[in-house]
Amino acid sequence: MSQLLDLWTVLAVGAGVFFFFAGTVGLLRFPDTLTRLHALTKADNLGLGLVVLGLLPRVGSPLAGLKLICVWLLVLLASATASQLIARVARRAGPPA
Amino acid sequence: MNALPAMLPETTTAGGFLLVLTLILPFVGVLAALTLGGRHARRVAMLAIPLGLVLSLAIVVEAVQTERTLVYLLGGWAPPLGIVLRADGLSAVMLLTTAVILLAVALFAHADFDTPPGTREARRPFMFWTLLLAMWGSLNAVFLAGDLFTLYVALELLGFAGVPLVCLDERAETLQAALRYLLFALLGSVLYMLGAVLLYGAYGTLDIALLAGLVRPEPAAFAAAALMTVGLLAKTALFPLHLWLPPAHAGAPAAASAVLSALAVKGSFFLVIRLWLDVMPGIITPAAGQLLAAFGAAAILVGNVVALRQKRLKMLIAYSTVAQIGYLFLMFPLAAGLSAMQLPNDPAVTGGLLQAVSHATAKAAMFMGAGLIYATLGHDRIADLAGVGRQLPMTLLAFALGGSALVGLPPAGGFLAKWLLLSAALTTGQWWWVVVMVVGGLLTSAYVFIVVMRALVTVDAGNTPKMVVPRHREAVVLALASLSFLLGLAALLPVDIVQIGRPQPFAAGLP
Amino acid sequence: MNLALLFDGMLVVLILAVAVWTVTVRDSFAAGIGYAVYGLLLALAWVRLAAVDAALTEAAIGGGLTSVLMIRATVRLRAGEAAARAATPGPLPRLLAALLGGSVAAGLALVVLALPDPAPTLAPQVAEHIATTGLGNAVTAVLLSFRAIDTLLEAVVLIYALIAVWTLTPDRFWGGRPGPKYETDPNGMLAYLARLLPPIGIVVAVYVLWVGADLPGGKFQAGTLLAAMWLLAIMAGLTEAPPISRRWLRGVLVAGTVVFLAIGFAGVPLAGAFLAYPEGFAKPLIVAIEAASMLSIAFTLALLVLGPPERRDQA
Amino acid sequence: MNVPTLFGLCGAVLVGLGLYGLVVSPQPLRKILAFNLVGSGVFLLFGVVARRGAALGMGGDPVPQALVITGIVVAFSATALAVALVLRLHDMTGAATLAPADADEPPVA
Repeated sequence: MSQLLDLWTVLAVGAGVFFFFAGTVGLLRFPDTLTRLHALTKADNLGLGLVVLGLLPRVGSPLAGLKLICVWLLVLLASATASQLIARVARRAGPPA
Repeated sequence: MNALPAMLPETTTAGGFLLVLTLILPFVGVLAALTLGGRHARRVAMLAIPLGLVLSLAIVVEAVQTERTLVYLLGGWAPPLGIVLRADGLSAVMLLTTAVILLAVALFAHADFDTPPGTREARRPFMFWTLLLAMWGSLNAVFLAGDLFTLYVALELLGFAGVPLVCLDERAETLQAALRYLLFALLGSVLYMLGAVLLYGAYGTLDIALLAGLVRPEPAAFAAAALMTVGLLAKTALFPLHLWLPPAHAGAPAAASAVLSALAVKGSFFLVIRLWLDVMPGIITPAAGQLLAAFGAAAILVGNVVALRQKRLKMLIAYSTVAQIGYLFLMFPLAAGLSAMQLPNDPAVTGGLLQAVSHATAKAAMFMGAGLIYATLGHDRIADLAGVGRQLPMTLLAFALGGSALVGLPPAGGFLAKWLLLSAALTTGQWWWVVVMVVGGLLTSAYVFIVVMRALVTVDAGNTPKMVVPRHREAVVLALASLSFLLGLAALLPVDIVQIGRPQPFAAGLP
Repeated sequence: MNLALLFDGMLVVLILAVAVWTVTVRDSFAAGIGYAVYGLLLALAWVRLAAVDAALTEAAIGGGLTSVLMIRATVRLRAGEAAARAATPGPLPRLLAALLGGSVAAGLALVVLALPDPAPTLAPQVAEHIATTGLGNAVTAVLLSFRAIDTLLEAVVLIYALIAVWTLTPDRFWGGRPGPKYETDPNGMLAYLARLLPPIGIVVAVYVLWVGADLPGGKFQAGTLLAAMWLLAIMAGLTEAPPISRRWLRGVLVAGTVVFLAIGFAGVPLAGAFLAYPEGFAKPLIVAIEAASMLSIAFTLALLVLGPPERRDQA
Repeated sequence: MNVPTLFGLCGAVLVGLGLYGLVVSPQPLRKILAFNLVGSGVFLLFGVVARRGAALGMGGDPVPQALVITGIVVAFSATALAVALVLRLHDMTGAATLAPADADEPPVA
């Protein structure tokens, strides 16, 4: 059982890290603000979510697990808002000449 | 493992609670002024400052009677875990000086910083009185704290109180001066803090008395001494780190300039004394003392020469501060020299501190005098001072007395200070400092003379004053200047207050 | 162990790289962003140094509030940016500055390498006396019992800084409201966030304050959180910064220090010294001080970020 | 090389880097940022001192850890004041440097 949980952690965190990596590459390589945002929000939220899911079986108490999930939700909320604000500014400024 | 020296743990002494009251009173004043607001700020200040004067007098009396350092263990915790407040002779003298000067400044500024009728709260008066209390609180913390980190916080307080005093008047140049002052102050305190960090890393305590017994000549201690000294010099405006001072001090309102020039720079200077004489006397080499005094000598010469070339009275007085700060640093090689000769270093230490007190009183009087001249004439151009002697006789007399105190004519405090320093220089064979002091004195007398002569010229034409200054404001300035002029009589006192609680001469010094 | 060292090595390289970028990048706005990243990385370093309290403070204040302050300022200074860049010193001053910085860094590195082993520490003394405070968090015990005067003076520092900032108010705006009036879409995303987040933030802040007695946390971290929530509501246009002349505001600003002083002086007759706590009552008194200070700290920090009043108080 | 020493060296470099920035940046805002770098380097060194003093189950000497918290708050206050000054100066003169008065004088430090 514990080996199964270990395997789950390795897989989930590994996948999360992959999404982080992909998001970072996207941030650096994509041509304009909107596509970069796309890379960031999609990949980061998924990445963080997978990391949290992977760590969940390893926490000591249900409270600690709840805290982890709260962290994920708060980050989702904050990054959604921030990207929306950035996107609005980018749209108002128009596409780069 | 934690090799603290085998000394008896300190305990709270009789009168120790006075230190707590002296430390907290100004802060309570700041809080009260902020909460009550408006014209209450001035009332709070006028109430708290005399009370503080009484407290500091009580501390001096207690120290003289018991002939030992007053100590208070905060929270009942002894160092190294806890923090103590200590008041030795040096602290007691500085506390008293601060209270006296603040009282004079408060009386002088009473009319200037009045909330206009019909307003509940006006920025300038409200902030002036609050900041005056704030400055006082930070100085008291500097003089009383026995812990290097508490002193760091106190230094920051000093900067936060001083910077806004500089730009009380909304002008671009005062804001610029304030910004530069702040940057220097921040750089100074961060370097000081870095030194304290290294000392804790090496010795595991921040308490001054414990460190004194632990510090050994090794890299951490040398680095700490260098960093802390440079940081404090930037805050004290010792040449060549002095450039922020003249515009900052000259641009402030007269009462604020008086506080800044007389007291604010003395806070960091006081810490240099603490550091060099109390925390790490064993590792300060004679060459370091000579170097510090060389900067002091350069400050004396450059400051005085530049002062001579100023066209505005307030700038002249501000540059004179640069020079007078230089004198303060002559005490270090002399004290080290005396210690090296197995002689008590009292003359140098007392001389240095007396110079600080003498300059504080004289300079506060001179800045306030310049403020009255500005108010009367509507300008402070030195070339156009004619007629001031007739309009403001007491102020001019005060200026002359303060000037003679700076020059060092007997019986001024400056005379006694320079006498002690000169004799220490001759005893230790360091004649070059004698030359510096004599040349500096000549230059100082030149610009004091020029100002007084210009002001004594009478004009027949109808030179109507912009504003008639009430006599009592002149009287305050004259009283402070006279105090400075008569300070030399301190030599007649039965005890040398400064020496109370100082380590025995032979324990310190070189091996 | 080696894996840990590898991780730490990468972290150090990253921190230094971001720091270099922050100093050298041409655009000040970018430097502000860089500093935010730097603050967060530094918070990681604090975790690696087993100083979680410091990590929380660094993340909240260094990474959070300082960056907000900086980024807001760079936006306002945009206009003068090009002119300022032209004043960049030439190669020789830069070389001298590099020599200065380099030699200080080298000297410090030598001192770090020469620090005594075993290191002197006060941890045993703290462990010996912490029982008298009833606290589980040694850092809180140091801040509020052994070295309470530092914490008291620090509260005064915050008040001094706010007084200093307010001194910069233009005379015509004295008593007015700090910061610009934020107009945002009341149905927009930011307003939505500003309605949703503060209740959560307040709960978290109270939690951080409460556990601070025994676990990492305390009034600074909690106060910063509250300040952030308030700033969010202000910047989303949901509420306005209060006029600085308000009595209640002044009262809240000094409340923490007043409570601290009152309990400190009560210690003189009850516990034998200023800032001492009567036996058995240390923990509740400390929590009381922390709770009052949290509010004062929150308001002071937020007002420090907002700066001096910039407009009259229209009722 | 152990972990505290590594971060200690990092702190030393940060102090040096910050001092460099303090001297060469013409904009006061960048000087303030550099000052914050110096400050955080100093605090990091203090954290290293704390970590080295770990004993009796404590991950570090709590005294320096507590002082760092105080220090961070003090540094923030200083930054807030400095930024307010810069902005006020800018509003009044439109200047974004200390240059006019600096022209004939050496820079800070």
